[in-house]
Amino acid sequence: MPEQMLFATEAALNGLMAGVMYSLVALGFVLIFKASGIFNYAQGVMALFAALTLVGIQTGQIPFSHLINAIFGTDLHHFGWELPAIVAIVLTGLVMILLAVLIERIVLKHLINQEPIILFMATIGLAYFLEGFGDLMWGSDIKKLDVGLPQGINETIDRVTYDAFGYGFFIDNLDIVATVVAGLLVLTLSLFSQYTKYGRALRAVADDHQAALSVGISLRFIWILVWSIAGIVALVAGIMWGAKSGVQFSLSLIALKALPVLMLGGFTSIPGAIVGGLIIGMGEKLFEFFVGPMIGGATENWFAYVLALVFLVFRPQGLFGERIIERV
Amino acid sequence: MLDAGRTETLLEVNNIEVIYNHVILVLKGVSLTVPKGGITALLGGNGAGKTTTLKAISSLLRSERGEVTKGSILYRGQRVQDLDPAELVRMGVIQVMEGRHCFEHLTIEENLLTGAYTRSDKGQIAADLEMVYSYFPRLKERRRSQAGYTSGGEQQMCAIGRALMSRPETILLDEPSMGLAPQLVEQIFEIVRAVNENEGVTFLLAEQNTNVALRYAHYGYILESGRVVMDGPAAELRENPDVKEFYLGMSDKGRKSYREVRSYRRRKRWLG
Amino acid sequence: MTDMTEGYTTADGRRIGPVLMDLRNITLRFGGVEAIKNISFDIREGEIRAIIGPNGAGKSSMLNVISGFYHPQEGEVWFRGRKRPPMKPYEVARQGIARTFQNIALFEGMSVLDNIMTGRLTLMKTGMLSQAVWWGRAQREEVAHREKVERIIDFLEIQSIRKTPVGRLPYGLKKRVELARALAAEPKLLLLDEPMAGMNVEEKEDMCRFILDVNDEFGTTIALIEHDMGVVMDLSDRVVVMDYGKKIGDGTPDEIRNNQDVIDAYLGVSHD
Amino acid sequence: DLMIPNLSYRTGPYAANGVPYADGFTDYFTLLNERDGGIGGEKVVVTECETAYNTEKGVECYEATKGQGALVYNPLSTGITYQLIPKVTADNIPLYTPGYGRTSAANGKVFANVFNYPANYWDGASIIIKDILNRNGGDISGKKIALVYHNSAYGKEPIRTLEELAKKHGFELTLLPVDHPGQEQKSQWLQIRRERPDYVIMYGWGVMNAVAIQEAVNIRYPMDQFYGIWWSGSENDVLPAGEGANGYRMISFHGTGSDYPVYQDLKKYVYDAGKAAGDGSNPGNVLYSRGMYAAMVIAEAIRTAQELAGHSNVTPAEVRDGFEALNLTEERLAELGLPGFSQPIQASCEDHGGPGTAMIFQWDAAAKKWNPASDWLASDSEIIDPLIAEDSAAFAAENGIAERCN
Amino acid sequence: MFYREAGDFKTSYVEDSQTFPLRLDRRAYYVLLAVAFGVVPLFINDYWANAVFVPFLIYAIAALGLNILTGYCGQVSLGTGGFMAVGAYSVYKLMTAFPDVSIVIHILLAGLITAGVGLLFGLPSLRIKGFYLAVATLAAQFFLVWLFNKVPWFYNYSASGQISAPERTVLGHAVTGPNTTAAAKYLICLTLLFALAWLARNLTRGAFGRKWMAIRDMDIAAEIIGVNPLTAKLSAFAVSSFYIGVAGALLFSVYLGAAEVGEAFGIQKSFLVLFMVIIGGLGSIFGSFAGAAFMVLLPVLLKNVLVGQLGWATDLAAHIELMIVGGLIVTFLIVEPHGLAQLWRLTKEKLRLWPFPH
Ligand SMILES: Nc1ncnc2c1ncn2[C@@H]1O[C@H](COP(=O)(O)OP(=O)(O)OP(=O)(O)O)[C@@H](O)[C@H]1O
Ligand SMILES: Nc1ncnc2c1ncn2[C@@H]1O[C@H](COP(=O)(O)OP(=O)(O)OP(=O)(O)O)[C@@H](O)[C@H]1O
Ligand SMILES: [Mg+2]
Ligand SMILES: [Mg+2]
Repeated sequence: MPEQMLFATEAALNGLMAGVMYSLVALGFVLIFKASGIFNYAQGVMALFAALTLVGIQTGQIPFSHLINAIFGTDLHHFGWELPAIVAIVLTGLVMILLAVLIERIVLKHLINQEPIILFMATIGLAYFLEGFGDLMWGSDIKKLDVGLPQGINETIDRVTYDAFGYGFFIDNLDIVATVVAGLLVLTLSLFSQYTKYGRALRAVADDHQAALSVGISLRFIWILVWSIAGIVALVAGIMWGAKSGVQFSLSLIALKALPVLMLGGFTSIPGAIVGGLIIGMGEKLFEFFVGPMIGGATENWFAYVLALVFLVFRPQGLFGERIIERV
Repeated sequence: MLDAGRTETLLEVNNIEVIYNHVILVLKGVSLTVPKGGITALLGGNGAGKTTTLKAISSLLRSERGEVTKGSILYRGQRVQDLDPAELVRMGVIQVMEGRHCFEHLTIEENLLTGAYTRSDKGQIAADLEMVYSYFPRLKERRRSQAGYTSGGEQQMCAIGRALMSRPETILLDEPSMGLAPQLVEQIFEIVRAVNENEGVTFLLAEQNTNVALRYAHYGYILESGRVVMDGPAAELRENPDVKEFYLGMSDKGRKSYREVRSYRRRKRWLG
Repeated sequence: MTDMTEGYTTADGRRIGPVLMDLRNITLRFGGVEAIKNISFDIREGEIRAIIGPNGAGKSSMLNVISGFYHPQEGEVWFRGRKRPPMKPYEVARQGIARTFQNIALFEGMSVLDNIMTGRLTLMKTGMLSQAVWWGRAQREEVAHREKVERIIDFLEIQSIRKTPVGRLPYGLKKRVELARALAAEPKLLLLDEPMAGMNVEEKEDMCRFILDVNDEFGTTIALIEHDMGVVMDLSDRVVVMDYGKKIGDGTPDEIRNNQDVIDAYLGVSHD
Repeated sequence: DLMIPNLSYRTGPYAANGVPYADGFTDYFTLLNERDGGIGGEKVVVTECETAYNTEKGVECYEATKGQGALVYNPLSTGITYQLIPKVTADNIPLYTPGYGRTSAANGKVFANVFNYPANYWDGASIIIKDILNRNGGDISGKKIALVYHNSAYGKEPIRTLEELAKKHGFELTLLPVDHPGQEQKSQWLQIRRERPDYVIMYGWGVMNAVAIQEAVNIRYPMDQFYGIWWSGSENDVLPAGEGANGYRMISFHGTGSDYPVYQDLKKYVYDAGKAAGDGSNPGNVLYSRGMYAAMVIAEAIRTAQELAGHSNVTPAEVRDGFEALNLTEERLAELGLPGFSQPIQASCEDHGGPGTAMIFQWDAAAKKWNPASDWLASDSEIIDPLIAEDSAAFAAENGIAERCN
Repeated sequence: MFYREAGDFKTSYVEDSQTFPLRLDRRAYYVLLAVAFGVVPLFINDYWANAVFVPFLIYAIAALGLNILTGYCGQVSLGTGGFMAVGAYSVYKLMTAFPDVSIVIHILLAGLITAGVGLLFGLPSLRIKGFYLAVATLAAQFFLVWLFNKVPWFYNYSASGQISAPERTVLGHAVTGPNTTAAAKYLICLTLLFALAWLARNLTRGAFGRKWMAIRDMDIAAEIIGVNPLTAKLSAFAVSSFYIGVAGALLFSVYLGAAEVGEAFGIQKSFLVLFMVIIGGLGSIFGSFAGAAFMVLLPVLLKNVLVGQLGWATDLAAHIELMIVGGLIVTFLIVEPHGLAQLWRLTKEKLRLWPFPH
């Protein structure tokens, strides 16, 4: 049935777009994994923290006002300013860099040469901490994030497709923006890791901390660098997702949508993050579209994982991940 | 040959103690001096503490949960034991770690290039790369292979080549001969000597192959269970009867056969 | 050497039996790299067979073929007179082939004792339920195997480190533990990949003694890769030489020592 | 003292909803303490315990507070409610779950200690359908109605009812589950866009609500054909969508806004005295009102208990009796400064579920307030009563409970 | 000086491989057992049982299970929540279908069923390794939760999909349902934990344990020395899932009494148990206990101190509690990456040397 085909196409297109949104989160994971072999569980919380900070700065919220009020019995709320979005974004970017520096100083520095699972665990600790810290700093109410991104159906596409097929496709403007941003990010980051000596250093660090140290690669510098970039990627993800659903705790759970993407694309591949996102996004939407109704729906969560799992059985390192070296 | 007394001391290790995991005491007061422009050998049996000494110097101990608890390490008269390993590399000290430690996902060439991480002179780096390839033609053949898939000896070459790429002032070599074919062992030591003589690079090498090491080194220290038990100019050590017996495997009648060893059981036990 | 299918007796009176492992026209490729090119050789029961050659010649790859980790594209492996079908490594191990590794492959998280006990896994039969209950069968089996392992520990003189986690051991001792683990499997054929790398003469002497004793007392057949020509020449009954994946020599140590191809490719000047 | 635990959640994924509710709950008791010196002369002590909407923490909170003489529980979570039902029954403490929890607990014959008046999930579904019926002149046969629901015990509650109603009224029901937390609902809304159901009903909670409303705006689904159950209709849910949310319909069993006289007292005794529970941004909004509603009913039940018992320092068992004997009249509501805030309740041994009435409100995006869009509507007891009977009978059978009230 | 092994000679291999080789440790262990079984039940009340002991005991079982898989066999799994759900739903179905059979049998059967499911989801581990496997196990987590949520048969067609545990007794004492006493809950969990810990200890000290650890430390080498990775990994998955299934069954039937799959057995449960294992110490039975104790007790303790003692607002306290827990996790990892168990071992090593520093 042609109508069914149209619907499926629309679902697939939207899936691709949703996939891009997942990729934005996955990208942060990839960067850090690539540079240090750390599976950064805190990436989702970092996105939340970035978004909270952005809104806080933009609307002039006084940080920790709740705590201060509780201790001193004051009644502080806002500084009373409204900053332009761009200024707030830049300031938040700086905060994320500061955060990267602190994380390196306080946590990573002491965990050089530890097993990956220990580092993973440390990032979970970090996630806990940041979650509490973010809430304490900015409060746990829902915040509206408004940096002027367009949202809602794209009229042009709707009209054009309607004229062509008699059925207007729904594509969200926000998704289009996200796609453009993600494309740019992937491009820049790929170039960075491919063509600079830092790119090589990143991969060296991921392979062997000690050896990297021994050739004079400063782990501290590399880590601050990638965690800063990952922080900024988290900010971008936070902005996109925050615009979609408001800024509050659940934002940190988008990490779970990024994991299958990561797995499918390969933990170490920047382009993998985007390709994986596209496949996952489209796959889960199409599955939900065709099979979902038969088995009761809400299949997206597990389907993404199962899809990735099936891929992995054939390519254990993901689509573009580095081959896992097995030798004796 | 260099005379330790006459030249400037580059590296000085004063009576250091090293503890792993807060409980395992490994070095019990090791002191040594490395003269500028010399080749100093660190000899001793398994577990004597050679690797630990080198790691203490290059600040890599901390990443193994080891710690220098006493004594001091001075490089060019400056205390270096709290420095970041990367800073030490920038000061000109680089270590070739025991057990190769190549970046296995990087190709051989990329491995070599990371050696030049601290440098920015592009043209010179390319020239040095060619130099390393000329030392180790085998590496050139395998330059595009991921290091993880190369043979043990190839990895060892890669590790040494990588250190050379950083144009250091001092190289700490941990068991450079391990796993290398005999003619390569000679070759490596020839390279060491050449680099030392032509470019004035200082070497401190831990080596089990006492025979070769003492032929190329100027001065030697012998470590036994965390202590320096003997030191002296290499030529003297080579002539020392104990060294001859236990480290060089020479008996009065020249080299003894490994098959004969069976008949006499570990005499050293009684010798103490 | 006279070829006798039924074996022969060596100068020192050891009995060498018929062919145990026969490799016929083995070719192994990794993508474009041909690591082994059409090599054939055999290993006789009770003999010590050395494999030598420059770095990257394909020696370790050859051991990997024998132990079933690499599957050659061409050629046949005959073991105990039967052609071996393609097998998983653990199936090969269960046929009585044990080995040590060039890059030590001990289980770092376990104690020395546990590591050696893993060597006996192929011989332990208790099921999961009796294991879980422990008292009775499992305990009896454990004790029986422990006794065997203790004999190996005594034999290799590593009693004092029995309970030490292997991660803490120095390189040389690790090699010894690896040998112990391989011995624990009571193999017919023991493959040793550079068992003496990183040891000084004295330690090598110890290792040699162990190898000879194993060969003597248990009649274990040994295939050995080693770069120390002294060791190779003294220990082995026959030597096969590889270069760039090709076989360039095969014969008794004396024959090899004087083989011009081998001298050119590997030995360089004669080493003694 | 009267110890009333407040099992609230001010952290975790549902914090944004938990906070205003907890504030309203606490503020009302603060008001009683400050203005009246408590209830019947006894000070009320509200002990907050953070559950983060997590069932295990809920159990821990229950155990921690029950030893301190807790009089009644109101955990604001269907999950925690299910866990507490057997426990409160064994400990003989009342459990008050207005508008949530286990629907069949309305049957007092089986659930002695649980009260969920004035309305439950099934009432909610039925009343929404009734409003739709009213708007369509009583005939909705052939219409398509979609249910977008939180894919959890809570969200699944109305399905049976809606299926029964679909049979009765001949409409077509589409089920669209949304997994927790519900940030990604593209599939569901694309399906709605394709199938153009005449009405969409939402049973959501947390971020799911806001995202759904935003998606509805994105696909230009007509807002006044979009209904939310009471947990899907707070300011948090509609504000992010801005103008687009104008006209969104929400059902509630109590009024909203701060125009009720009680707010003057609240301002005087609580807010201005610096004793407000939260940051002061919530009074008058929907969830705050609901928290206050729950507190008010509990206070009235305690008052009833005090009258019945003849002493002021009542026990949990006596409060349970108070709940069962509660008679909350319109006059009483007016006296409390909440005229017309909700419908009267006359509880009894059998009836723990109340009148089952609610009202439809509509969001006015420009004024940022909810406007009533219907009268008080009653649910279709013809459908609901048998369902309740059936479900509670099953529970009674499984747990060997003999019916009371005979 | 006081804590030493001097004079504590072993004369047989059996003695040498005892769980507690030091006499002092052995005594401490017997005392602890006596207190746990003999004294605690006399004094336990509902609060201590429900807020502290019962969750601790149940999570210790789960942690033991995950430790077998992750700590001993090196396969990181994030499917724990899903497997616990299998245990819970199995026991629920069994309890309601065969009301006359003993609950203990049901719980063990639930464990077996979970073992089967675990085996199935363990299959990909033959190909997929490391974090890839960890993420892949999430497929099990999400799929199982979806399944139990979706198929009404699993929850006996109840309106909301909640399952609740009817009353069942052991030796005449209720162990599930509302009338269970604190002591009964505590004792059934303790007994199961004790038995399972003992089995785990036996499994891990013998051939199976060594197989698992060999796979963990270097799977290729393990295969070459004769370990069949298929049976080793799958047996670890099965045993581990058995434990986790039992834990899930207990969590639902004895502890919570009612459960909804997405909430009670969601992904955060998987993470929680993983924390326990890592914080406690990978590859250590003691570590499983220590980790479970840490992750169960710390929040309760902090909550009591911050809210109870200091009287802070619950939300502030909750935020600060998160920060403290997170901070402590990081601190512990920095101090001793190998967990509380290793910290304990090192302390003992130091004690042995005491008063000499090395
Ligand atoms: N990370 C560690 N933790 C605990 N002990 C260690 C650690 N590394 C080394 N040791 C111990 O320190 C001692 C010295 O080891 P080291 O590696 O320095 O010896 P070595 O002289 O280099 O020996 P080899 O020639 O075998 O390499 C050994 O007894 C070893 O057990
Ligand atoms: N898995 C693999 N993939 C690709 N190339 C490989 C692989 N294994 C070995 N090689 C290549 O095959 C060649 C032979 O390697 P092998 O390890 O057998 O050498 P070797 O004789 O043991 O040398 P060494 O004495 O240095 O250990 C090398 O050039 C190596 O790079
Ligand atoms: Mg060493
Ligand atoms: Mg080799």
